[in-house]
Amino acid sequence: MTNRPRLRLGQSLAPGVLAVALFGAMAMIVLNTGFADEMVGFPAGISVTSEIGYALFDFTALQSAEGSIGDTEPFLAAFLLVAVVLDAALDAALVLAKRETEGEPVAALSSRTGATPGTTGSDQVAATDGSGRRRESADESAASDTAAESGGDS
Amino acid sequence: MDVPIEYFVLLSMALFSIGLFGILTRRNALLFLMSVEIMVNAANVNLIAFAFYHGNLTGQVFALFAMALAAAEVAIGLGIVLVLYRNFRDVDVTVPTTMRW
Amino acid sequence: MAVLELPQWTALAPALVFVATALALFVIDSINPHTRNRSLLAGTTAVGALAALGVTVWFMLAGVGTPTAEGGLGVVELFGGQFVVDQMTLFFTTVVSIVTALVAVASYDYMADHTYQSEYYSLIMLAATGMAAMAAANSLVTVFIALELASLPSYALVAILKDNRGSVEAGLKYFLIGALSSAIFLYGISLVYGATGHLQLEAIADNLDGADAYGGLLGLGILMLIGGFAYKTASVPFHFWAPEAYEGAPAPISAFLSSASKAAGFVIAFRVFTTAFPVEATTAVIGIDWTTAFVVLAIVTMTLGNFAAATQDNVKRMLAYSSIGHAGYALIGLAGLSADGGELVMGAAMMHLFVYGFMNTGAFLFVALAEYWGVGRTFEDYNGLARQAPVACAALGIFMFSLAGIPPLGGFWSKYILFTETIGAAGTNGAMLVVAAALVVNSALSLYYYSRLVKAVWIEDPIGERDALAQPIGLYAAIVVAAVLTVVALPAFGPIADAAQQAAAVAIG
Amino acid sequence: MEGLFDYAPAIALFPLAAFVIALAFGPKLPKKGAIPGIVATGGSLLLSLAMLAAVAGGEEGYYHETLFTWAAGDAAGEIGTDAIEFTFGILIDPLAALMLVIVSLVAFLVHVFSLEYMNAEGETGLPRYYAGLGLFTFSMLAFVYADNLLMAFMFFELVGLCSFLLIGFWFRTRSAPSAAKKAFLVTRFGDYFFLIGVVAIAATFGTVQFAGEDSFVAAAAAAIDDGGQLFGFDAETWVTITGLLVLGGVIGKSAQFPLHTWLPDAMEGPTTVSALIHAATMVAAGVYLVARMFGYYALSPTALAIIAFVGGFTALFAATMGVVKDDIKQVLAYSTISQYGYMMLGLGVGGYVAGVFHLMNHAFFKALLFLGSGAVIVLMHHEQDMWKMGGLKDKAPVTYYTFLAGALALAGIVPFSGFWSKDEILYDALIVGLEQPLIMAAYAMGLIAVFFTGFYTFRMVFLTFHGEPRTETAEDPHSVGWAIKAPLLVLGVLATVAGLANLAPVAKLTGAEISFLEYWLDGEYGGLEALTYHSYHETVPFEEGAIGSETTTMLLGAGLSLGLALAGAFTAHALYNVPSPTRHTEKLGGAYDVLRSNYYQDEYQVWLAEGLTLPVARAADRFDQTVIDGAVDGVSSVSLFGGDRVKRIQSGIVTNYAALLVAGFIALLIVLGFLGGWFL
Amino acid sequence: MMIEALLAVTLVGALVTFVAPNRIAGKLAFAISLLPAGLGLWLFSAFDGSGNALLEGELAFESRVEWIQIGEYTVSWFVGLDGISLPLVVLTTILCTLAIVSSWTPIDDRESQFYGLVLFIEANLIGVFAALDFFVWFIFWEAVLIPMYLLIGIWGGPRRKYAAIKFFVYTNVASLLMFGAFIVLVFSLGDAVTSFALPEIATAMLEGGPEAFMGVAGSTIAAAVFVAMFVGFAVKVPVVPFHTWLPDAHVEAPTPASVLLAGVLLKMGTYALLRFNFTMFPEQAEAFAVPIAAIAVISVIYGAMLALAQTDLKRIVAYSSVSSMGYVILGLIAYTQFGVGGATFQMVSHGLISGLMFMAVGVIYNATHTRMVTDMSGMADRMPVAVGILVAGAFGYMGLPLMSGFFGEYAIFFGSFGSGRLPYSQVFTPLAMFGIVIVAGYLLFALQRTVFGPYHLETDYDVGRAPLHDVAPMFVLLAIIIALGVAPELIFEMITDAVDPILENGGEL
Repeated sequence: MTNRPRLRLGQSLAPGVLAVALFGAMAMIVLNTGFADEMVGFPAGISVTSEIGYALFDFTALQSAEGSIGDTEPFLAAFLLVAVVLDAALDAALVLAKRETEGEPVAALSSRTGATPGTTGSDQVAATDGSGRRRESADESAASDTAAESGGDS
Repeated sequence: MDVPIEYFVLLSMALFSIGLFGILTRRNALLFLMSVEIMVNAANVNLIAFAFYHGNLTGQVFALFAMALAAAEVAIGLGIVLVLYRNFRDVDVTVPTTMRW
Repeated sequence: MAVLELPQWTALAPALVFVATALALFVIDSINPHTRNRSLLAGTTAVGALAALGVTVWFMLAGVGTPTAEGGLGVVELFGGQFVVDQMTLFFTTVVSIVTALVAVASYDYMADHTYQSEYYSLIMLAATGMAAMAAANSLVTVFIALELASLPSYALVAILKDNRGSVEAGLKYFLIGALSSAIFLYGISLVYGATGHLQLEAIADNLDGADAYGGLLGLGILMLIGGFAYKTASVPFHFWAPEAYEGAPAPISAFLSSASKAAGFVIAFRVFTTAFPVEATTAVIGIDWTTAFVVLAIVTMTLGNFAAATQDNVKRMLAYSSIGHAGYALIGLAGLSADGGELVMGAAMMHLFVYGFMNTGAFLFVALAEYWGVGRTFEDYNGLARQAPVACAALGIFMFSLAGIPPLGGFWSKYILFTETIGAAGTNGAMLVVAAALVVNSALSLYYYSRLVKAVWIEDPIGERDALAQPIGLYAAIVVAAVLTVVALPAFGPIADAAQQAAAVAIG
Repeated sequence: MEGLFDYAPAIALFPLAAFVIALAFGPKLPKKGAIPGIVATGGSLLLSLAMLAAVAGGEEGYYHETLFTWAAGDAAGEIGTDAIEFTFGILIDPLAALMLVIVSLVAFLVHVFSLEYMNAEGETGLPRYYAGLGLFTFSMLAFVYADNLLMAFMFFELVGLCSFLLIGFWFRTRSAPSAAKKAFLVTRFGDYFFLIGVVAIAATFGTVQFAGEDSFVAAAAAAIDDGGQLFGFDAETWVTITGLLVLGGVIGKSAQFPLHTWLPDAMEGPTTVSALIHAATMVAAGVYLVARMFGYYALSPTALAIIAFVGGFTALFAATMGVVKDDIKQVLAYSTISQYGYMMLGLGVGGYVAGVFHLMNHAFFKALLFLGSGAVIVLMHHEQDMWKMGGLKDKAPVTYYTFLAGALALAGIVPFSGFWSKDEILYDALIVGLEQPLIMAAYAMGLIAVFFTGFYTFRMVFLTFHGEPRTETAEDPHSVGWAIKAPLLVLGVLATVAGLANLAPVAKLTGAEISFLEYWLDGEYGGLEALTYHSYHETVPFEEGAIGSETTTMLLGAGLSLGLALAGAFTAHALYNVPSPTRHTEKLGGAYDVLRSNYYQDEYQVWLAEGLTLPVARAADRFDQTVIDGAVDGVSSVSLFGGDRVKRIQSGIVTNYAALLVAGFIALLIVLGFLGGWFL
Repeated sequence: MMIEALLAVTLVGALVTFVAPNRIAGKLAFAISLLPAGLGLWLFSAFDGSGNALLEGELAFESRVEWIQIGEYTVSWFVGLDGISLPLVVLTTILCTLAIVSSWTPIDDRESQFYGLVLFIEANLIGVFAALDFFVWFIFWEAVLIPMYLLIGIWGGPRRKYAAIKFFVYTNVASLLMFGAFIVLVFSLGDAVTSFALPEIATAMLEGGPEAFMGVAGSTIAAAVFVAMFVGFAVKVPVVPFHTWLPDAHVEAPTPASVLLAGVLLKMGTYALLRFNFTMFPEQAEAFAVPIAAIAVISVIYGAMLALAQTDLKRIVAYSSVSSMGYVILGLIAYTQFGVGGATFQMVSHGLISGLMFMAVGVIYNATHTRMVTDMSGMADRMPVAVGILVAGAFGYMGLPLMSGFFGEYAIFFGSFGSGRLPYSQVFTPLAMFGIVIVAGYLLFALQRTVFGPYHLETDYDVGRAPLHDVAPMFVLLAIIIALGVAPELIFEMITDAVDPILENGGEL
């Protein structure tokens, strides 16, 4: 049965006021700024998309006969950079999304956890488990068996 | 007769505030991502409007780049939500408070 | 003096070296996916970082970036003004490469047997590229994209310990606040574009006088830009992600974030606010001197960072708050700018970021070492470590006292020159005296919690029994190198100070 | 004769050498360090006699030499001097030569005496004892021939240290160290005023030299003549003030009225120490200092009057207390205080010769009495309570007769030395008193004290030597060897004969020049013109009256004092010279208790130290801990509490972060907006 | 060149001792410390300087090397000795050697670290007295804190952690305050000064004095800076309201550390007061003469009263240091040759005497393991030699003639009594002199209860004669004290030669 998304109201709406206040302030600013009443607009007859293309690769040489629109800045550097960004994003997303087959350790210092069962007294869990504020005894649940734990007091 | 620029700016500010409202009130991580998307698009509206206002294409080309980066961001966002779900069995952003003070 | 005349674009060599190493790591990963050969991976990464460091230092010595008037090879303008390579770029790239090298060497032990080691190192390299690009960015476009390039891999790096609750939670919060801040930053860029019609920093500066009608709009835009920089440098009010992120992330990554990405955040802030919005021109437009915003930010960040750190009982979280405190100190660099220059105060801030870079990395790497030993996380768990690991604890002592600014360590120079220049700047702008007072109060408080850690390690007796502590090569090497750098920074502070002050003069001039 | 003066430093250095030898090699020496002590003091005695001869024989008859510059610098003196030099130097003039002989003689005799008194009893720590004696003699001799006030002060304090060490010799007991501490602290309190005096004189006159043309006395006289202002006071009042400040030290050291309480407690030390230090030499240091700078005091009549009055009052005050004491050494202690009161009276009325004469005599007969009491104590196996003695007359004839000679001298019975000097003091006081009511009061008190002196002296003699032995130890006392008898005999002879030095009344009656001491101190045989008796006499501003002619007043005074002394002796004879005397003094009732507890001076001073200063100190300490320390800790706890509160805003929930982030942004926006005029 | 040699020898010695095995660390450290002691004495004999280092005096062993350029001010490594600093350097070397010898008995764990830290402190102390550039001086001034913190913290008594952190933060905050004040002064001197060299700043101060800075008139700035620096140094001296760290630090510190703390660290405060406040600010010193004199007198009397109320021997000696330092302040404010010269002499003499007293109390503590006056009595019975020296030291403290304490105090009293520039000096001096009575009171009171009387000890240790190597250093100190007492001209001549220039511009002789 579909559970239609219900708007969970209640105390969580209070912060919304901040957004409205921000909008009010920004609107005041806009009303106060003296915009020129008409737009400069683009010269007719030049296809904007081709201009975007030339600006993208800074091809002033291939510009069409009637010259470019305004003084658009070259974006070649941005283009190269965004390529690297997308590659990085892909790589990062894959790392996060990929499901490890059983037994592949993803915990830090995992070699240490296996190798030194002997370190009593201190939680040999992966070092950076955000061990919860309620500091139980030393044998706090190791992060690796996440199944049981329900996480922080929700 | 073109539409005066104030309307475009007000529209974009409204969109921006709606996105912000979404972030502040909803507790679902995916909705958080959607709200951020709205805020980015608000910025794009602004860019396009001002591009036309100033008569140069910088704004438009940059809007393209903004969209690309928004997409990259969402990709990683979804990755993070996936890992969140695997660990906390829930996508509610207010659940993980193991580290505070 | 350059032996061989290199083409113009090679000025971006450091960033290119980083990208090349990242791609090399991809190739290694594709040849042997999920490789466990950590020495190859960490080695390539470290070599890449050191190569970038080498190139940068070579450029600085060769005079790339120093204006021809002062006998340099001139400031290199690339891609039609989108990138610029000058003293400041090279100065911050050195910081980024040093920290990256240290983190890479440390991760050799820390991330041993981790499934996604190759991706881990490639993401570090990509983030480093982003930071190098940020150092060189000269237009809001390249700034934004470089910022994203630095942030996106960091989100993944923080959450890379996928089955560790802390790491995931840290990644989540870091991502959410990061996404929100980049959206605000983008909106700020659009408003600035709206007011000036340009995104290239010099172009914005030229169009400022034309934008006097849009005072409010430009002001709001600038404020949002400040928000974006505040997020990257973890300054109040955009700092909320920092404590969790640094505590939850793997320790080398916390070091990487709190040293390298903070420095990168500052370089774009310096770049944008000295090139695009010179003080007197912008004040004419937006009616208020933006340095007041930075004065407020600096004081609040310093105070919050130090006061919150004083009563922590988790060491890593204390270091996180102390890093926020140091962001406050660096903000003074911007708060002290004034109509007639003030490059000295910015130079002092840059010096501080340089020395802070390896002090702070060292401290976090010690925490990594402690996690490697599995001794626990709180001050009591650290009690009496010096009895078993005197060298590492001596290094920790050096880092702590240097962060506190006590001679005879490098941190002294950076803090006290910053203090001197703050008072110097107070000559013209009275608010700086309040900042100086805040600096005194906060560094006094920082003495307390830094020495608390030294007390725990050197003075207290261990609470439980502890068997011999292993000595991982990678972590030890990184910590010792960082300690040596901190100690050597005191006598060898001359060149650092000159480089920073020249860079600041060029950026403002 | 001139060459002899070059050996002057040796006088002091011999005992110093003895001190070092005793301290370093004492335990290994045969008599535990006694021999070097005896040899050293003997050497000093011979050299002092040589100095006496040199002063008498030499053509200008004095020796003033600066040995060593201690510190020099430029300092703006009040009278315009711009540099000052603090030096160690030697000044031997008739007065100093005389005192050198007295000190070294008594020291020598005491060293011989302690051979038997201390060594025989098998005392432990003897090297420390002899070292202390050596150091004491060194400092005393150096003090005697110091040529400037600062050097005098330095050795004045060193002498105080030695008295601390020697009183506390038997430190294992509880009472000796506390007596030593009390002695040092009371004298230190006096020295505090003395130091202010020294600093004031140095700062005013730019010099501290006693003699020579640049002495501070000459400078003071010059300042008074040209009537300038010194530190805001006119010259004479300033001289008086500084004089009285130095007098503070004198009163402390010579145990005069307010600061006398330490001397009776000082009897805790060995009797030989009491004999040397608390009878002959150290206590005399104060009076000797007044004599040494008498020119300075002569310039201010008020200072002299105060000295005289304090002297007179102390004489009577101490004498009354001596009457009720049962311990033989206590009686002698109070008698010393009283006798020094006389000397102060003598000097106070301008009777310079009389004062010095009584100083000399007293040194001999009081040393004799103390050594005698030491002998008695040895006889009585260390018993000091007179009511347990009696009848020792025939068991120790030598001790008895020497002790009797000393007693007669102390009481001031005619042929013995005590009479001549005490009578001369009273005579001088009388002739000045006739003109000055204050001095007359002092004279009266001095006169009454003669009666009490006679009484307690002979009470002591009768209780100890006469009557039936009251305990079995008194039956067969411990025998006494020659090391004790020899010094007693020497001092006995001196006590009887010393009077001949200055038979002033006889000289006046017969006109014969037999007042040798007067000529000696008057510079007949040599000495600095400024330091002679006649020059002092001219400066002393007191006129002298007379009853009838001068001789009648002299005879009247002498008769009166002799009569009183005899009366005192006779009453003691009547009450105590019976086979088994009873405690007559109890009959005094209330007065007895007051006298017994020394007019509650001790309680008052102990209360001042324990009752007042200690609680104030503890209150200061509590204040210091709570308020000042509290403030410091308060600051740190406030900042830590602040830190704890600030930490709380990091609640862990992302939406809160976003909300706070936006709130912060809006706040910044509104602030800048209003300042920048964005919203208008 | 010689000062660098001295510093190098001590620092290298410290490092060598750090790594030496614990067994031989004590003997090795002693051997090493003989070098600086020998060098110090050689410096003393070969001293050819004249006049005051800050007022165009001719320096001995001077060397100056440019180090760092901060804005238009150059910081240079500038060291040199004059009549004031040389005796203090010699005092430091001698006291450190003797402190090392006297710590052979009490220190029995982590000896190599202990001796390493002691030598490190010695290097810094020499640096403080020899440095003539403000930054170099400040580096040595602050660098003393870390080793002393660790010394008190690791080898201290029961409440050592509280005492260590209180000492650390208290003195550090004071130095920060003083640093800020001095920087304001340097900036307000404008272009009359182009470096941080103290002589240059002193001449600039005496000629023109500060112009307006931050809109505040030059004279008010000079007065404000004078007061701030006086307070900054007063904490170190310590002067009464700021003295509460001293007793805790002294009581909890191990004996050798408190010998150094009382012997030399207190002198840094008075030395700095002489070098900065009383050389550079003659008019302000005269303007504030009465309040400072009042503070000095209060310090003397109040300190002595506090000492009277203590029952712990070490606290008694600690509080008496407060009272002796009060004398020094009185001497300095008198501005006469005997006053200021006497104060400098008193610094050296108090260093020797309080060092001796602490060693003696330490020797007694080694045997009885208690310092409580109520716990023991009759120590003279069992430890005659050590007690003998303690009594001698106590009398030295009371200012017994023929010991150095007397000359120090007498010169100060004489100097301040006749001082033309201190109003009511005839009232202040006698009040201050009353201290000598109270000192005698509480010292004898303490001696009587602990040392004299029948033998009794609460703690069950059998007390025997103190070993030779504990007593030998005390004999050496006693010999020096008596030598200086009998012939103060040994160093007084040199001191007055260095003090005269200060008085010339300060007023009449």
